[in-house]
Amino acid sequence: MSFTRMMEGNEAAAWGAKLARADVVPAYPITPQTELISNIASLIADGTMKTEYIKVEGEHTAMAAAVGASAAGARVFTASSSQGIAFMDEPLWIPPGRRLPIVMCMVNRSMAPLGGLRPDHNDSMHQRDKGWILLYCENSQEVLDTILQAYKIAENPEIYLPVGVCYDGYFVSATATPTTVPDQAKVDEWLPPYKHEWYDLMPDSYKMPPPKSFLKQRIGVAEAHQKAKKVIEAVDVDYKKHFGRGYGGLIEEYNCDGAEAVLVTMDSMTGTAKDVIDEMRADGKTIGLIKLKCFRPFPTEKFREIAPKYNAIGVVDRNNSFGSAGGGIVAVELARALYDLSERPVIANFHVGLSGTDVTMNQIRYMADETLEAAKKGKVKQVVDWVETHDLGEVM
Amino acid sequence: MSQIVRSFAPKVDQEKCIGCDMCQLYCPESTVMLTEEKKVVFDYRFCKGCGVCANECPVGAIVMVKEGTQ
Amino acid sequence: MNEIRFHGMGGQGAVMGALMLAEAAFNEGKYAQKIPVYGGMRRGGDVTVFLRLDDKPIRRTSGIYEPDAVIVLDPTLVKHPPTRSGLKKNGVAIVNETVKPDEIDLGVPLSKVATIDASAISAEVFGVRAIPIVNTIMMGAIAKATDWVKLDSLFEPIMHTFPGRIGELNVEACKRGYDAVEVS
Amino acid sequence: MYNDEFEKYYEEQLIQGGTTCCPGCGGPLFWKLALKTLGKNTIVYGDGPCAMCALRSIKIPHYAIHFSFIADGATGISAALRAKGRNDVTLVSSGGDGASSDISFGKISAAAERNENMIQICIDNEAYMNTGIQKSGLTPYGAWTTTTPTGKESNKKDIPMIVAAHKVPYVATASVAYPQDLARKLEKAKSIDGFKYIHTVIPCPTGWRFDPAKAVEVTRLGVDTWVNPLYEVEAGVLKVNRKAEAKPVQEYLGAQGRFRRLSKDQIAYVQGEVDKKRDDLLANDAKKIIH
Repeated sequence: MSFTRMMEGNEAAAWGAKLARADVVPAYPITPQTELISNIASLIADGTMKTEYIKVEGEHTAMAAAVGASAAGARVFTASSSQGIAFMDEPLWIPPGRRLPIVMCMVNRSMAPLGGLRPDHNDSMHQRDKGWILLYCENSQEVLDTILQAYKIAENPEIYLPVGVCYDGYFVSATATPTTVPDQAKVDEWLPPYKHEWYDLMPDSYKMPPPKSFLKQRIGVAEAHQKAKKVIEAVDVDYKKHFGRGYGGLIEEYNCDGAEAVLVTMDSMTGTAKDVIDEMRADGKTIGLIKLKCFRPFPTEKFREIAPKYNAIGVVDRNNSFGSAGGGIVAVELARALYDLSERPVIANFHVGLSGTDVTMNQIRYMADETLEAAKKGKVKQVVDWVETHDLGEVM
Repeated sequence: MSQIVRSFAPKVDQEKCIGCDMCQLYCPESTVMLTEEKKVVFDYRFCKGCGVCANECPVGAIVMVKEGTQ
Repeated sequence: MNEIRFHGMGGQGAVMGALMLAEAAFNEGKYAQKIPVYGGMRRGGDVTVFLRLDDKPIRRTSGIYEPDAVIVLDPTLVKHPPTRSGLKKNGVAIVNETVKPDEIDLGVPLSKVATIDASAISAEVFGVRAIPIVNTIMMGAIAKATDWVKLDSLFEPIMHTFPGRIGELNVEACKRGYDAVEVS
Repeated sequence: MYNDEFEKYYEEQLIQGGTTCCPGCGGPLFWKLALKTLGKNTIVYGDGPCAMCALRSIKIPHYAIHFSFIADGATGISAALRAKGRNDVTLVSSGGDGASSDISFGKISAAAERNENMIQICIDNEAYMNTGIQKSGLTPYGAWTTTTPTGKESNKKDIPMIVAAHKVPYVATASVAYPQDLARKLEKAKSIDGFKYIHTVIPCPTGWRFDPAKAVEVTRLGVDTWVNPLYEVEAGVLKVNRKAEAKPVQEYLGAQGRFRRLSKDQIAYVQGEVDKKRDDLLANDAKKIIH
């Protein structure tokens, strides 16, 4: 039966894997993903979850085992963070090219050196060029729901791509909020068992996709990403119909009516931003919020459709792309997406929350105000604003 | 399948052959076969002319000859 | 929204205590959120936990810089600057201390101060430890000193977290905290 | 001529003639011999770069990622087989010497530690041959490679014994020059649950510098000189399978160009090492060596 209780993001993720009936979970522990896999181990130990949990000796093997299991017809779930994802870099290239619908939680944590245990988005965002679909979640409930959606998206024969379900370490992974675990039977009805139409490794029914040229394989992945945009939106709508919760598919526009400027946020900071935007709206400031739920495929068309409504877009990048064309990863992507529009807003760009520092209410107020000013002036003060260098109070 | 290029090809003297099967057993490319009549035949489409069959033949019934003269 | 900050040391159970308190509030029909701030999974070192209670869903995930209340799990942390940082005027403080409530100084006038010698109770209930486990004792004290949760609501989360004998010990500790706390 | 007969023959052999391997390569020979025993109800995972060329030609399910992926994907397949309740399928994981002893050594160790239900095979041609003959952890002492132009200065890792030390149920060395012994060992490995390891030194005419025609002969010499002895460790008990009197190592070394630079002293050193190993094996024959 469905039940609701206080649940940390990592526990919600474990329940997501359980409800999806993941057959195989190869995983290696790393903070802050650890509680996810220990929760899975507990669910297996108490008989709640039936899965083959492989305690591998490193992340490289975790993803390689995931590839083997997925090709052999098992639904696979795995998870990692930070340096672990980096150690997995080589095998992470395999599932998109081989078109294996593996779902992996990327529990965001900053990268070495000098990164702490707490999040920024560089670990998952650096997977952007490999062909993984990347979805970002705001809280425990969204993590659970997104894992179920991820399998539905990944296993669509039009898509067959792996999905990274990303969420902030600590701010989501260890943060407990009320979370509803849907009824297993209802999930089973919505998410049918996994069967790959291209692969079958069993000797009596062996089947492999015919070899393709490198170019054709790459074009195939690119086309699948293009198709995935529609599928991601449709799956979210369908999920909402069945379970009553949706997240906007690719992006979620929040309090955007009549706004002259918007902030673009991702992940856990979005919840904080929603509170700030409401306050600012009450003060008569015309600022709205766009939550970027799906970073890969990048919702280019969606942004092109809505961008002309605004005079400025303030992109909050919780990542670095050193020496880039200008600012953080999302800002650069968005600039390309809007480049050939005849009328386009100015793009303000902010770096904040790096190496797990808190994204505070004051910081969001500051970024919103700066974006509004850019909207009025039609230009930004600086290409990228390192928000944490300003003293905005809110220290402990 | 890549194009097979070879300088030498195996040739069997059926008179000398004792049908012992060593050539078939050790051929790395599985291109030597003993027919039901115990006749040694080669699949020249795929034989690479390595000469293992000739080397392993206990009675010297297989010789490597210039490609095209087998 | 009621924003509460827990200050403890690794091993005292601040994170779990805040979670159990959140669960108790949730079971009473409130919305709750717990965000822990700590380093690795080691003992010792300071631990901060943010707890929010509200009648409507809680969305923000930022830290609590101007708390309505602080819960101090160890006497040494009273003078610790982060404990005092941003505490609201007329806020609430519940402190593991041997002194009377009116002797507690957190730098601002407070509407309510409660003190309890949780370390001593912990030694009696759980035995003497280098880092005393005080979370469930403090929870009992909180239940008496504030209207955040009822004492009875705490028992289910405790038994759920620690099934069996350990849970019973912790329920006892919680009740002892409830009985022993002194409120100004 | 005989094309149809050969097509039928390849189906039965479970391997297609004409792989992309070098003439005289032991890789396709190994797979031809092995598949005869392993049979159709088998999944082969992984590669060994050179032997990968042979794997592309096999006619049973096989799945390879690439070079640095040894034992790991098979672990996933093994879990998938358990999840599907398929205990009738034999799972084989293969790797070359470089993968098994260097870059993926930890993966084999971990799979052994987890006692994954698979037959892990090391197809050892004693150097990174696919990249053009570079030294690996399994290149023998004194061997020329492009990265050891004056001969390798250190010894070969004893991977079979290292794996045996993991207390896995079965470890064996085997050779394509002794097909019956090889078949028996694979048969045994198939019948045992858990992690089985089979190490086979296969000939590489290109990298070892000898006439491809001598491929089997040189490999046989490797066994007969006790450079690559045949033994098995079952449930910790050692059994030496071929106890014939040793031929001098010079016969084996002298047959290969890669050992051409070895001095008399070095050859004596190799002989000494081989003698010690042989004495050790024979002294412990039929004894429990892993407790």
